[in-house]
Amino acid sequence: MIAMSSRYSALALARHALTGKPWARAWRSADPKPAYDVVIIGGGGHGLAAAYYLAANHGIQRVAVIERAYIGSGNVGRNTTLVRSNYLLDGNTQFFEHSLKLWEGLSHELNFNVMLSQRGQIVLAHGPSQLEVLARKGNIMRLNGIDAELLDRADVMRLLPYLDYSQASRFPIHGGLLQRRAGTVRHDAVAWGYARAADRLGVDIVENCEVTGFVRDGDRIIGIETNRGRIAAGRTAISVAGHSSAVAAMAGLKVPIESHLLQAFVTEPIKPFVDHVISFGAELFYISQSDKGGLVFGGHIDGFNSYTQRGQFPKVQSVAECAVALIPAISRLRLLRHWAGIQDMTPDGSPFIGRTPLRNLYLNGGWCYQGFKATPAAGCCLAFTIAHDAEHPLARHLSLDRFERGNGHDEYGNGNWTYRQ
Amino acid sequence: MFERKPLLGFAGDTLASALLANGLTLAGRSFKYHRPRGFLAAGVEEPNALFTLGEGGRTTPNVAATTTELYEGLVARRQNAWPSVDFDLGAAISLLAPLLPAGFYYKTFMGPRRGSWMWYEPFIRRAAGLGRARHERDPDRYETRHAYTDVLVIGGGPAGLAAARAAAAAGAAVALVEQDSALGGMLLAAPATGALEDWRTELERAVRAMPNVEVLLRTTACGVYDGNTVALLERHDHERPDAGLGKAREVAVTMHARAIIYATGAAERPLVFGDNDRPGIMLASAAQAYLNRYAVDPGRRALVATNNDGAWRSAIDLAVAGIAVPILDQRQHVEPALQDAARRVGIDVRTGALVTRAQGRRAVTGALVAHNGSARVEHLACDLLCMSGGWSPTVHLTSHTGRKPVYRDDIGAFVPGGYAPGQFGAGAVSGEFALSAALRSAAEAGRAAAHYCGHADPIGPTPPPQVADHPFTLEPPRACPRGAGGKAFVDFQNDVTTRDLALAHEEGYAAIEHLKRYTTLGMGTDQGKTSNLNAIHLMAALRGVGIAEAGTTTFRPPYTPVSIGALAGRSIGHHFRPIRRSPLHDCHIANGAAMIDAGPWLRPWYYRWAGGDAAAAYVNEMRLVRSAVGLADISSLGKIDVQWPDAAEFLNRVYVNGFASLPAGKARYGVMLNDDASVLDDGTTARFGEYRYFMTTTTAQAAEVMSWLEFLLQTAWIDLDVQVVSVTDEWAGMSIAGPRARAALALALPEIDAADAALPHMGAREFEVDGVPIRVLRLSFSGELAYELYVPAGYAIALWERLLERAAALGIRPYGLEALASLRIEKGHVAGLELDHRNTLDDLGLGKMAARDKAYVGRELRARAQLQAPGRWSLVGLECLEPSARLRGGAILFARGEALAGHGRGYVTSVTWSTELGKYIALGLYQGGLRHAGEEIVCAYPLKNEQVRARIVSPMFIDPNGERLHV
Amino acid sequence: MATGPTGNDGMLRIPCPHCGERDYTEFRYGGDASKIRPPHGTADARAWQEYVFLFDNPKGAHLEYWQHVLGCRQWLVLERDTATNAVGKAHLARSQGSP
Amino acid sequence: MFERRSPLAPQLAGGGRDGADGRRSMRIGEARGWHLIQIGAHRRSGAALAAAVGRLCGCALPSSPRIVTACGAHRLYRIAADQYWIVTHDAAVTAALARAITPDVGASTALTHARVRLVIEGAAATALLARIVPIDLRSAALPVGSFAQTGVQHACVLLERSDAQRYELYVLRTYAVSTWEWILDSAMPYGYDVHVAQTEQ
Ligand SMILES: Cc1cc2nc3c(=O)[nH]c(=O)nc-3n(C[C@H](O)[C@H](O)[C@H](O)COP(=O)(O)OP(=O)(O)OC[C@H]3O[C@@H](n4cnc5c(N)ncnc54)[C@H](O)[C@@H]3O)c2cc1C
Ligand SMILES: NC(=O)c1ccc[n+]([C@@H]2O[C@H](COP(=O)([O-])OP(=O)(O)OC[C@H]3O[C@@H](n4cnc5c(N)ncnc54)[C@H](O)[C@@H]3O)[C@@H](O)[C@H]2O)c1
Ligand SMILES: Cc1cc2nc3c(=O)[nH]c(=O)nc-3n(C[C@H](O)[C@H](O)[C@H](O)COP(=O)(O)O)c2cc1C
Ligand SMILES: [Zn+2]
Repeated sequence: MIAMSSRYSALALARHALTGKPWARAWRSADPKPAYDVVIIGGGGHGLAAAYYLAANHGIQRVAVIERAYIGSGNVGRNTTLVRSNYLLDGNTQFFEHSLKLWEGLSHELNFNVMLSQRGQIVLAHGPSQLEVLARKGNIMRLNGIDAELLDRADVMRLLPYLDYSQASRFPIHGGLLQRRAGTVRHDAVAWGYARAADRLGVDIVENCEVTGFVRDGDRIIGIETNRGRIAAGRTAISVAGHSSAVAAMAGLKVPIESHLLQAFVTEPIKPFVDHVISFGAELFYISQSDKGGLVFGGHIDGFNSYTQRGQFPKVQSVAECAVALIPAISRLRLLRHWAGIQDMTPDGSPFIGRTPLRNLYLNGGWCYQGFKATPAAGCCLAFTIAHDAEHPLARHLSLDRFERGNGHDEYGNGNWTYRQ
Repeated sequence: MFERKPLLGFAGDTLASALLANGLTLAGRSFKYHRPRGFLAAGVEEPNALFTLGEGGRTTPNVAATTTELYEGLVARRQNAWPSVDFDLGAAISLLAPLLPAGFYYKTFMGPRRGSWMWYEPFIRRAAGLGRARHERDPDRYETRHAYTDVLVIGGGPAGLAAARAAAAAGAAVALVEQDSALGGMLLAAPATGALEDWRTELERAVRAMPNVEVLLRTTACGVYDGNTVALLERHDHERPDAGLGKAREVAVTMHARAIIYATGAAERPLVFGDNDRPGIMLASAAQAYLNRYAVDPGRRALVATNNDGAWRSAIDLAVAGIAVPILDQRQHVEPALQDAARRVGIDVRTGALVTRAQGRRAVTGALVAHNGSARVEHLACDLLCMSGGWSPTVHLTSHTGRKPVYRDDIGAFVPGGYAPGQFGAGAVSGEFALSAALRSAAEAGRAAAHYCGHADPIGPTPPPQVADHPFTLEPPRACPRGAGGKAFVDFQNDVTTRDLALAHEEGYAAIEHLKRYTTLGMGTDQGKTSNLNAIHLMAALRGVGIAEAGTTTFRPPYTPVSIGALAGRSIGHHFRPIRRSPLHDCHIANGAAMIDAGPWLRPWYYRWAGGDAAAAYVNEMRLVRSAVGLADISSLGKIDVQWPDAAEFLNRVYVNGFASLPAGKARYGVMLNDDASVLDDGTTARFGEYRYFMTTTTAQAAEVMSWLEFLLQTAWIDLDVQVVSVTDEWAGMSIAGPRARAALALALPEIDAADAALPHMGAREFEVDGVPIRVLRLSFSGELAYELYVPAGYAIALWERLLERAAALGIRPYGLEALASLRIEKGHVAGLELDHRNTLDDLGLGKMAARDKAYVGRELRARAQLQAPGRWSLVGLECLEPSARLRGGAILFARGEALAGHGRGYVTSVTWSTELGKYIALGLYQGGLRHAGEEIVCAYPLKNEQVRARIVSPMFIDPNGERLHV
Repeated sequence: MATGPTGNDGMLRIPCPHCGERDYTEFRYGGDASKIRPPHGTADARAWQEYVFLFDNPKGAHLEYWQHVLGCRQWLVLERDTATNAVGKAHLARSQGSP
Repeated sequence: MFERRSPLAPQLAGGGRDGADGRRSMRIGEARGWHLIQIGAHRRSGAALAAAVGRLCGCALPSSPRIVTACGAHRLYRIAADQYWIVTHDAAVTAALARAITPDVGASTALTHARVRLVIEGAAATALLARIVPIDLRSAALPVGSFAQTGVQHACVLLERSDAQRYELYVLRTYAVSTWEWILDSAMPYGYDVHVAQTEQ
């Protein structure tokens, strides 16, 4: 799909090294045109993927991705990069497995190494009943053709010898659930890889262009207003991660979303130390090691609505406590940087992909903690929805009106959070 | 010890100065190309000289030698090289450099097959990473604490000292933090004797003498957070931390300041020219610091290359110390006074001279110098090349709360883009590079900060410094001419060169954030302290835009890396989270209980009297309860005292079932919903008096329920006069259950009339025994005749012991959580695994409880279509049909003969061996629920390749009519 | 935003009307306080849906509930700017009237 | 007779330990023999409650949310707008209050057993507390005779400063052992003696 001349390969690297021939731009820096068939708001992983799939799968190429800053400036470039398909609920299991399958072919498809590292994710259980809950999930995975292994304490000790198995540990490790195909993906590469591939198919990637409003004709959206002028659009999709409410509000829509801060952390780079993705069972905490060598970890949201994109210190401390509780040796390692992303949170923890009450306006948002792993599938489903003005079969359960019907999709069993954090 | 060889240094030395004093200039190997590297800086900005310190569990990788204070017994090793830094095979990678430009990995390692990256990745991972960490437990102690002050001054340079003094003089309480081991900042690099040093000492003495100033050395302000909250890291490595004595290695301080003064100074930048990374090439200010502060000759034959006035000071000091110094200033025009001053000390002054390339490999041996307006390239020999590309104010902290720094042309650097309320800048950080101006700004900041805290009147002005200083000028850095050869490093630690910048530009990664992410520039342990600004300058030039437009990347905490141990403090091991213990805890231990975590609680899982492990013990405990009488601790239940006239109405609103008519002396089981109709909790509430109720909640939801009730009363139903008080800690609870429960009570507590008439099923009464109130609720979770006894917690052990002792003849013994949970399964009572927020009242078979004739929380949304749909999964009982197999929690249910794939028709929630029925039984949810009663189904557990046949039955496995409750 | 009762602009230090200014970690967050809960017994499913599931989620001034769980246990209504985290005034939720 | 037990009974056996400098710069212990009742007024009963308290305790209800009202054997704390704690070592008073505070007067809840009262005193007491509570302990913010409700290790606590270097903490009973161990751990660098005060007020 990508012209030979600009293909990436070891050979191409050698050729460029020897000849000094310049590389092509990864994507053109496009100025907005007056009109497009489809405009996608938000140059994150999802928006770029949707643009790519619109062009690649549906042959729609008069497409623009409108990004207010630089592509990848949102959560796709600041998340903890976990991908997995260990999901329990009907709908989710298939959706995330579809996503993982797409990840497995993505570097080839995009001709851009997104560094999918299937190093395996282990979710820990700290007591028998927690292990039963994991077992239920593992069984569902197996029944859906997804790899899953139940681990007892001895298995976990063999795989992760550096966890705290001592008497001192507050929440002893009882066992876990392993998905070997789960792992990490290089976050920035996802944005760039999709952008480059979409660009090659004619998609305009417009950076530094902020959407400020919608152009409406009755109950139909026919374009957007931006700080670089009005752009007419046959169909428009909102895919702006933590800002879904704000952009939807420009169209007069109120959505079941709050914006919260989620922090992420990285240590100084060290030689290989943690070879899996590990999820603590006692609290929300997960850790893996980036290819560059930093231990990357994260925890819970900070716990109050905010658009500040920076976290608070108490959360830094409680996340560090989890880190040491899990891996005592990490105490000696040093935190290099921590940052935050603005994340849509929904009442049931599940996202929305689909149509909105306004015609020709589509929403992909509400991704909570899980949008990165969903990127290929979300892009794929959003593209389908835009192309067919219909929900993708894999995303039917993610409709915007599900709460009206009582169809909440609470994967984690956390319950509604109207008054609690 | 340095690499197993002893090394001598002086007090006050850093590892870097000691190594330099010992003639060691090769500090390590670079990240990617394994190039030999020396010491670039003398402080926190050091990108190269990273060492691994300590041994065993104290191994700490990636520590900058320039910030490591020497102490007796320090063990240090160089890293990222094999077999050694002096002879590093990894250096061969340099030969491949052209193949490995920035981001090369995005372009390759994709073949031959899908997933091939998994083959390459281990090599990349091993090559990446700097030092090696150990898996051993860190033996050191860390602490955290909170501190409050009026004015926090960050930085103990001249500006910080002056600001602290001014603020304190105005009456404010001041905390002054300095990351270094000494106060003085840049002045520490000035000659160790002379007027300036005298003035500094005097200022330091004056500040330290003020009673309202607290000086914290070796304390770094790592991050500034909302609310003028600053995270500080106090370090004590130099004091030989000793966990056994309680001496912490590091303390993370949460400092709550009214006002903050940033006096964080500025850091010098390198120049960018070919092979500018050779050992022996260092920042001019660093050379000056090694010379003056540490009395180490960083070289014998120096060259000073600069584009600004700052480095002239360094050159003069070097010359005065007898080190030959030509100074090469790229500017054609340099202040004549400065030139004269330099010439006076014998410096060979050359203006319009640009270093284009360094020479030497493992140490610098010289430089090629181009002269303005001439094609001539001169070669100058040296063993020390000092460079200065200008000064970057340390704007990291001021940026942490989201204020982007702004560019100032006159100093060629970014300064804070404003300050949050109550925050002020002083000295070099605000772009005041001349000492006198820095001090003026500091005095002003000090006064303003004190004023902000409500201290108005300065006691007296700070004496002005008697120091000569120069206005500061600079020429923006120039890109080194193309074709000069060598690699010109911009980011030393991550081996990012000008070629990488050009490549990023060519490929469109030209936005400053894309540049960073594509090349990893500024992402190392030094966070680009020496590289960011050069990169911005160079990229702006490539793009042909102004520097302000190019912008900076985002500064994030921590300012310098922080041990994760320090952040965790004492919240480690069993202190990770507090443990909640029942008032009966000590009894359980004495009674041989195996304890288990239940949220924050530790609860008795099973007792060793009944068996050696849970599986063996719980069935014996069940048998005891079914056949005789057992005693269980239920103190962890949430308990809420509900009082006042509107209490009945209140309860009637929060429970789905009616409570308005609950008479005094009775208890009732109730279920609460959330607004969205999901089940919040279940429990019983007893009425003890006209206006007094005693509510119990589940252990898990106790805090949630309490907050929820308060929320409703304080925000929505403020017209209701109801008081709720948590009494979970006041009352201990125990359940005495079994056919002999009444007999046991009669033996142990004859004062209590537990006759059926006095205390019928669901009866609730208060008694007093020996002056101690005891609340008795005749409720049963197990299905047997049972009483819940509540007693003020201090008497719990006495009551428990009395019950066990006096009823011993009836065979009474304690039983644990596992048996408690199993007994209720036999009775079909739902609990934690069923109440998982996804299941509705109706799913749990409790729909009938909901009153039709009154409103209750969650009623409206409960009526939503999907929640009432016929095919929902609802509560069933399951009995195992295979004698040799067991049911398992988490098994997935399928109809008989159906293909075992997908999500099935339900799942098993809770399983037990039924002592009554002699088989495994379970609760589960199944599509259509009890409409399928009697059907045989399959419980699939593919994780263990198991399929077990079971039958759907009523979840009330035993005594469906509740006869046992009424014995 | 207005300054808190302590005269500090008190970002994420919450001025509890009862206990004084405290770290936000002593509190439990309760979400948007500008929404009006339908009166008990309101038999209008639509109203409940909007109340429970829909949010303005503004970037800017926000009225929100916090409970001082480690202090006086009172639910407060706090003014905070979600774009800056700057904290304004707080009043007890049960004392009616806006801050 | 039922024996009343402190959850710290086993903990209080140990005699303390030396700090890093070989000294013991604090006493940490439990004060026993007191009673706690929480009383509250509803919207219309403020005056009646005040009257009842005046009659039985001989003092007015405190109006300050921070200053402890000490009167005779009783100490009164205003813990929320219309909620008070009365701590006394006169059990008759709590019993009388419980009787006197009928629903038209307010409500009372016995909480004697719900809390454990720890006493920390000595030169390092303030430094130790800075390690375990997040509040401002400077004497302007927490003067002698005042109190604050705050958290230790995520559990609520009422902290009273009864002297410049003396603090009393009412911690939740079920967390008491955990809190106790936490405090001793935090006190390691300073050294401490452990003591029990039977009827200390
Ligand atoms: C710290 C953190 C860790 C996470 N960890 C994981 C994880 O491990 N695994 C996982 O699966 N998920 C994770 N997530 C979630 C995941 O990152 C997000 O759900 C996902 O990236 C969201 O989709 P996106 O990539 O399209 O969003 P983004 O990258 O945020 O894209 C949205 C884009 O919209 C743009 N935009 C916003 N408003 C406008 C406007 N008005 N006009 C134009 N453009 C606009 C933004 O600038 C942004 O670039 C994490 C999130 C965070 C914050
Ligand atoms: N001539 C030049 O080119 C030039 C350039 C810049 C500065 N200066 C000189 O520098 C001096 C400026 O004084 P100043 O006080 O502003 O700066 P300074 O550099 O002397 O002091 C800043 C101090 O802050 C400390 N610090 C920085 N960040 C910290 C943190 N996060 N936590 C704790 N400590 C931290 C540093 O260790 C340092 O001691 C003047 O003497 C001025 O003349 C000269
Ligand atoms: C998986 C991952 C690994 C990261 N590793 C590093 C790192 O090694 N060094 C670093 O400085 N930043 C690292 N970052 C953080 C980024 O520098 C940056 O903070 C993050 O992308 C958020 O952007 P912002 O800080 O510009 O808002 C990493 C980020 C992610 C998502
Ligand atoms: Zn309060």
